[in-house]
Amino acid sequence: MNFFILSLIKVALVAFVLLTTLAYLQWIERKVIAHVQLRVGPYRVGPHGLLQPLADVVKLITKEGLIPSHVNKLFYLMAPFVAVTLALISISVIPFGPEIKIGPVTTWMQLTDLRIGILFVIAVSSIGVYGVALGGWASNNKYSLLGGLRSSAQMISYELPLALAVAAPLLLANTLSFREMVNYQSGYWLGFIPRWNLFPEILGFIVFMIAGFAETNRVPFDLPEAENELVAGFHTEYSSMNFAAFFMAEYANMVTVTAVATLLFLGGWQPPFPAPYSDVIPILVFALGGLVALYHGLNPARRMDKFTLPATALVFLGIAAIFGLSLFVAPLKPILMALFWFCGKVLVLLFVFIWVRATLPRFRYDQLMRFAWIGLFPLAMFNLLATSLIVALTTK
Amino acid sequence: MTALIFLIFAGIAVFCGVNLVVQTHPIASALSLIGVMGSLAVLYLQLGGEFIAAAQVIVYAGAIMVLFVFVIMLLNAGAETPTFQVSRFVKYLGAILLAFFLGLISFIIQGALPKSEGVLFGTFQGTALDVGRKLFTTYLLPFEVTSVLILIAIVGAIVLARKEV
Amino acid sequence: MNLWLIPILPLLGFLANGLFGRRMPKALINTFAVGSVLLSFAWVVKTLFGLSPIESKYIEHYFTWIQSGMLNIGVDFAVDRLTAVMLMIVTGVGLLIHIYAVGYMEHEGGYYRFFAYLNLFMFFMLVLVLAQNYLLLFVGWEGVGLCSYLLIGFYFTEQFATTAGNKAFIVNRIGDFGFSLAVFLIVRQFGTLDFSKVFDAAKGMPSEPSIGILTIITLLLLVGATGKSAQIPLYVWLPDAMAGPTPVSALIHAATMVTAGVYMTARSATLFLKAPVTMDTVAVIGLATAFFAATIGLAQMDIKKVFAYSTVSQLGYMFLGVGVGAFSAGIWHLMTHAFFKALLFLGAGAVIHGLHGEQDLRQMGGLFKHMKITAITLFCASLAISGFPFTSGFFSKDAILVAAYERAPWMYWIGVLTAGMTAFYVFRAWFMAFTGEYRGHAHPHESPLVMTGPLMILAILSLVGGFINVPHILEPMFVEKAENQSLAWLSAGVGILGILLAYVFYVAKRGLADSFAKAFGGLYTLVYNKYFVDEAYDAAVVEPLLEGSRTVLWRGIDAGLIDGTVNGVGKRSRGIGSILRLIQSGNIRSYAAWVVLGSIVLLIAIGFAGGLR
Amino acid sequence: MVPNAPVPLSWYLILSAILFALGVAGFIFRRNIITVFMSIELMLNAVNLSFVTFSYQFKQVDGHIYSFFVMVVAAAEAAVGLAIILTVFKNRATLMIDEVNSMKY
Repeated sequence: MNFFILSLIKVALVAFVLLTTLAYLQWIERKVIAHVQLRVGPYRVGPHGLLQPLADVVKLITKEGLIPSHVNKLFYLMAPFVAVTLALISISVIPFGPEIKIGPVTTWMQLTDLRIGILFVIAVSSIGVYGVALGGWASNNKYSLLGGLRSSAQMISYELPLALAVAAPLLLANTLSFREMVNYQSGYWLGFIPRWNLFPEILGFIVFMIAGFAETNRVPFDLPEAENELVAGFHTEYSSMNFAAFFMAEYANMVTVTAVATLLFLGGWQPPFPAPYSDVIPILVFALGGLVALYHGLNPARRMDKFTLPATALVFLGIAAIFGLSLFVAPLKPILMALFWFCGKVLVLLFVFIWVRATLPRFRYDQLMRFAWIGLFPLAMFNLLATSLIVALTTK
Repeated sequence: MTALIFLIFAGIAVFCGVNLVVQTHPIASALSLIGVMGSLAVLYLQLGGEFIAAAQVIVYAGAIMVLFVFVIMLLNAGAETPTFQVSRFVKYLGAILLAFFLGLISFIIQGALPKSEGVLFGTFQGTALDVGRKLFTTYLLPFEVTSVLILIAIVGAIVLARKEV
Repeated sequence: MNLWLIPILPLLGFLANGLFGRRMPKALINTFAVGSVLLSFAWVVKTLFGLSPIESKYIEHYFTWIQSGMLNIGVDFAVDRLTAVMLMIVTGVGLLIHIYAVGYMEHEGGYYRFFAYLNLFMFFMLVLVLAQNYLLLFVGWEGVGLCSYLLIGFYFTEQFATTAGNKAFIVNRIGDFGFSLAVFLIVRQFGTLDFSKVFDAAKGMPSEPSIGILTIITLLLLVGATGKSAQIPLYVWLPDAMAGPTPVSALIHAATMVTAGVYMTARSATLFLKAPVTMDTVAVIGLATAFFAATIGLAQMDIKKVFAYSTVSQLGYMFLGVGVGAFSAGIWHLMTHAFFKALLFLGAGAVIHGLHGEQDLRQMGGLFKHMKITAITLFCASLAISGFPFTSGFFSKDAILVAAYERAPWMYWIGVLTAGMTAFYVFRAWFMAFTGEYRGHAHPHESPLVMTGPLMILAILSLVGGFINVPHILEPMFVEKAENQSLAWLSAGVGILGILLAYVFYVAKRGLADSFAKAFGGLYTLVYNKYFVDEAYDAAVVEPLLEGSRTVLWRGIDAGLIDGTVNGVGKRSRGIGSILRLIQSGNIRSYAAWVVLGSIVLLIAIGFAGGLR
Repeated sequence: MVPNAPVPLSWYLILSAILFALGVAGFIFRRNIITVFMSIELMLNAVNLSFVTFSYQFKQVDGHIYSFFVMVVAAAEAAVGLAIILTVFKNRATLMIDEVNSMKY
């Protein structure tokens, strides 16, 4: 199994999983925001709106992508392309699990590991600005130009605190590759507290998350495509597939940011408790999920629930059984465990993203910029200095 | 493998370079410059300059060129209208002359350099660790001086570009 | 025996008068000036008696003045018989002249200044005499030159005084130039300047038949001597030096300074003996000067000029003596000359003082009854100088003439002829001044005792001086020449003949002199105008020098060359600037082109210079 | 040229020379200030390439550090240069080099 075929398989697997999660992320976001605002969210298309993302994709593809005449055609088309590609590139560096053996092949649950992995991600995110900037400029109207400028200015300003926040854990782990970073975070203090960077770098984590919000133009900082002020910001002129591209780019960025956050601060695929106890938790979680769904299925609030809820309960219990089974099947256990913990952490952080979008109001532009340079940047700098002081004093 | 990658990205770099000079609209030349920088980053990786490749992308493509794109967008500079129409003959002559000149230079460089061994990806890794160690030991003074330089540049830029209140 | 006290006392006198003279009354100035010389004289006497039979040289070293490489020059004084004689002359005659000057300078302006310079002169002369190496001697040598300049130019308000001062100083400098070259050669040859070391080394060297290193050194020393002691080529300054007050002429230009040359020659006798060529030149120069000056003296009308030329002539005698090897005779004549020449000058001073500044012999006459003492003392001096038997002049001059005869008979006969002339012009002056009726219109009066006192002492000395047998005193240093009585009497006879002739010309037949003058018209005017030597020097040296520096140096080089280049550079750079200005076209692209062009040229240059490997 | 064979070092330098020549051409022939400015950045990049090439040849990291400093200086220069361009545009409302020639003699 030479290198090409193996990496092709891995790429296909990761691409499929990533694209579906992007689509369903859209669904999760709409359901969560709806339930936060005490409304139901999409539930017509498919059970509980599960097929809604599919419907959206079909809509966007079939819609007629009209290209306005006054637009600078080349850059107009290039902008969404650039935004999407750059957003998706950085997934290639992110490790999902430890080294695993499947049959004759032993490989890492990771597309590739660069010795400068973290720098690579930062580099890609810093180039991401061009997609937005060009989009704004190419569509050749005042609002999109202003939107493009503001969002790129915002992304640049928050790139600095992001980089500084990332630098702090680097000092601790003294490495630039994700794999070594996660290995550094294995092991436990006092037996049960996991050695995650989160605990020594709590300030770094907060700054990283906030900068992450800004980097992906998410709610508190999503002024540029705020509907009420700038119509749709830089992607006002875009229709169908290009518009979908920008949307997908945004969610891909979100996933990237959360993945990097888990790898740097939450110990990647390291379970929070030592091995024997942590193996049980996935089983418990899915079993619990299945029972809840079963209980609601038995006294349904709505007509269709009688059938859909028991079905989900069945799925959840099945997964719990698989996890239980994997305890005994040696090769399977590390894969499932790693995947469970990694995806669990990422989903938690995504939930935070969506949760923040549902609750926090929007920043005004000057508040946003001032917060970056006067609030976040000094904090990140202070955190970096503190960490480097501790590192300098402790290491010989 | 290395040669293939070199040929590809060298081709891209040269193409973007020519594009930069030939294009009338500044935004086009800005993007072609970014193309050059990207391909150079790859070549740096080949030459073992990991940290420099990342730095190139982050600093050059990610920060400086953004400044350029910003200024071009803000000033909304139109395409350059060539004031003097250079006759077609002169263009070709210029091209030939340029080609000859480059040939001469490559011959000289070829002659000048000792028959050193070729470049293979991975033979020399200038990791961030080595660069960092050397940067903060032997090159500490230039490091501090450049930081002062940047400070001066920042202050200068602000003062120059500030709107007269 | 701390010899240093001898020169230091006059120096203290100089400092006292020089610094505070303005505010001190005349009496206090006198005590300081005369007192210091008196004490110095007393100390000389004490030391000479202390050392009494000065068999060997007594040296005292004070401190090392110059220590560089192998050259080591110390400030050290030495006394031997020669120095003893010189010390006695300098301090003794100096003291008398100081006393006389008190009276003479009574109502002259700048009283303290005069005595300050006089004391300074005494200090330098004593340093010169006591010096134990050439450099210290040279210090004294220069010092006396300076003081003579200051004192000649004492009446600095008068034009002729200042020009005379300049002339004296410049001519002396020429002589000093020769002297310093000699000193350099001595250093190169012997590696030291100390007299004893140099002479010991010189003794070992063979005497040089033709021009050798020693001959050159001695010739250069001779040049210095001629400058200082006013011999043939460089004597022109002495007659003009009469512009200074008379005591100055007496002290400096008769007794002490002018004899420095002779003393130096005597001091470096061992060097001169090794160079017979130089000895002959010294003798010839001496004789020529003596004869030449004597002829000029015949026709002078100014009393001080007559005595000035007589000094030059007598110095010629001394050099003749030294030249023929009779060093002791030369020194002897130096001593006796100091006595009677000082007396002659002081007497003349008394006469001028009496006539309130009148110096022309034609305005004098018949002063005998007004100034008896001056007349008599001057008469004794005249007898001495003309070599009247048993006077001091007789002994010393004949010793020289006898030695000259041994060397070469023709020298003796010219010497005798000059002696005759000397006698003639001295008595001519005496008769014109003191006999006949008074032709001037001032009313002469006798000088006060403070002036006539020294005159009387000097008169006694000039009559009796001859019996101080100097050759006998200097016997251990210089071999003594045999005495030859017949020649001595012959020259004395010629002297008396000269006196009678003068009597006939100026007393018996008063008109005879004038008729003679008319008879030899051309010759007379030639002699009267001092053979137009001054005019010749002016034409030959001074004018071309001044003219040359004005046209060639000032106009040619300074204005033309230097200013030319400076202004030229300025103009040229402005020209280039205006050309370069065109490059600033304001067009950024042209700048860019220039930048690229420059770098390409640079690259090519490096390529060729470095050479592509 | 088997794709996997090592690339002779001189090729990188030749590429650097070509890029530099292009930069110089742009620097001289273009009239828009920003484009001129960008061709200068191109020249700087060409220099960086030769730095890294030589550091590869001598197997030392110094070349990287030099190119790092070149980047820093280029950043500072870009900042100030663009500020100047802005002010020039504000005062002269033009970006054409030839119209900005008041520094005449």
